Amino acid sequence: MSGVSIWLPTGSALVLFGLLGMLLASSILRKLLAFNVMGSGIFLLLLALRPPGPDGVADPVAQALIITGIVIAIAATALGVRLARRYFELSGHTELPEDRAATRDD
Amino acid sequence: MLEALTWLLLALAALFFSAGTLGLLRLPDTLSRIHALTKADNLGLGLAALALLLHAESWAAAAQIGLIWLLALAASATSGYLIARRCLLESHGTPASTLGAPPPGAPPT
Amino acid sequence: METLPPTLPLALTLFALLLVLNLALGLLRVLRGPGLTDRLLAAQLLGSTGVALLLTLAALQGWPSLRDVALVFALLGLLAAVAYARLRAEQHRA
Amino acid sequence: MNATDLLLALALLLLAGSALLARSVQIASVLFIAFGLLLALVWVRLGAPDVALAEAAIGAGVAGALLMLAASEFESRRIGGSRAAGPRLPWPRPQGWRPRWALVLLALACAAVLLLAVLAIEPLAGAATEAVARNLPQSEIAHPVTAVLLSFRAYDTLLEIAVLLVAVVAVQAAPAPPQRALAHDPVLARVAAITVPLALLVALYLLWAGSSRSGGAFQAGAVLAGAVLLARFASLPLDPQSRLTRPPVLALGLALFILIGLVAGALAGAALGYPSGWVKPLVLAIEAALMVSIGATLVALFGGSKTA
Repeated sequence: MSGVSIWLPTGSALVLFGLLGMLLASSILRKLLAFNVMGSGIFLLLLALRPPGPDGVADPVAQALIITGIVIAIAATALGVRLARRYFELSGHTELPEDRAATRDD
Repeated sequence: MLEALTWLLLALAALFFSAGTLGLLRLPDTLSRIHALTKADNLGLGLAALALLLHAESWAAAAQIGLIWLLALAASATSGYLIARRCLLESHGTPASTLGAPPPGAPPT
Repeated sequence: METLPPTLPLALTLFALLLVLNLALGLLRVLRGPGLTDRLLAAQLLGSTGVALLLTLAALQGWPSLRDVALVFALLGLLAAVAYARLRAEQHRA
Repeated sequence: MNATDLLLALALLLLAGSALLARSVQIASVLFIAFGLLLALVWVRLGAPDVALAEAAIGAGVAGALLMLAASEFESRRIGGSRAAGPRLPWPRPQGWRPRWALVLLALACAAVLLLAVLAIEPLAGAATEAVARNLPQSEIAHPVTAVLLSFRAYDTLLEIAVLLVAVVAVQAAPAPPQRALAHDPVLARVAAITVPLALLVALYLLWAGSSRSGGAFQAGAVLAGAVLLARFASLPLDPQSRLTRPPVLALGLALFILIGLVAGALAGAALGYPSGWVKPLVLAIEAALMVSIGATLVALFGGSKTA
């Protein structure tokens, strides 16, 4: 039990990093990356709450949920990246107007 | 006998992996780091794969280990080549339009 | 597992621990850079050490699926390097 | 093994943090790839090889390459092509650093609440595992995760495929930025000519393995996409992506899933059920269609088919 519980703070910290990244980073791509980090944190929490049984194999339901989540996350990321590319194409900017006032990032 | 051989192979593999990592950390420039990494790591992986091959539970498993090693070898060699190439192009400022063209004087393929 | 010689699990465990240590040290280079190239190189180290680690664990724990993960590691490691090299080429030309 | 866990966890956090703080987005995406690889090892450590397969193929492979591509494109087509020579900071520069402490505090509070909440939950070791194991013989699928994905919770998977289809329709609605053809690299082309067929074989193998152990349509689809992307980067003369990303291929998985779900479900007496004795071929058929569709979807999401 204690071996698994390391992953609860780790997952929470990943969620924190992701949140900070999504709130503070100005570049859209960085926000997408932070979104993925946050998702990974959530997945980690999900699996850490279902520690492996005696045979060492993790909960199949949690595994299936996470696999579904990974695939959805890549779809959302790809959509975001495409929109960011289109936005860059049209405006020449890599960050949204409300973030642009703050600074130039890349 | 088999056991001693396994220990020996694993020890050698560990040595090569550590050498590769050490090289990656300590060598002064990128190209020599590529050199350290691609050579030492592939050898380490090969030795480890050989050690595990001795104890594979079936022929299929043995074949898979062999395939993984070959694939890792190809991947490492190719990426080493690609990365080194980019690195050279960038440091010498060679126009990138020559990228992919055979070097001057190379025999036509 | 029962066919393994008695001291083999110990050897494999030691080897796995050493690989994890290597991995952690290699991460220093990923973090320190300095350039993009060095980081990618270190990520490649992560890939090949990961392959070795997965193969070792597959034998140690008797999970054949871990070898499949190693296979995917080996394949996808190439993709990252190729993407890097090709796209940087693009960038240079522009 | 606890020290190993600690080391892995610290390394993971360090990588995530430095990916978010990296000097440029390109570096950030390389760090993200390393993060994905390490996370895959963590999944293995937590006893989830299926997730590790998906993470290695999708998280580290496809997502990393996707971010790297976009970052490279932004970098290369930046107006003027050159940037200020001074050191660039990852976060907003000091003068632009608006007082965002409220946001930081908010995020910290959220994370703290989350941590307290998950610490309060009693970890349920093996509750669902037992339920799945009990019903596994009835589902006639040997691998628990595949049974959950395609039998016990098939609705989830069906809707997931629908979401993927929606995403790809949305992506294709935005016109793809023009891409220049890549230069031919003889070494790369030769290696890719061997690796790409091998990767296709691995995809089929993972699909087949999914019926008895880790693997299945998602992982196979991701490897398939990786193979096609590799072919594209190596500019192999074959051009599979333009045919692969046509609408019928993209919709194949969803269509077949619904069709089999309805027809076989009518025979079995429940939607998305399978008549006994037919489970294995039907599931394999669905998974094969899903693999092709997922692979095509990932390729389409990656860059669209309209490469110049």
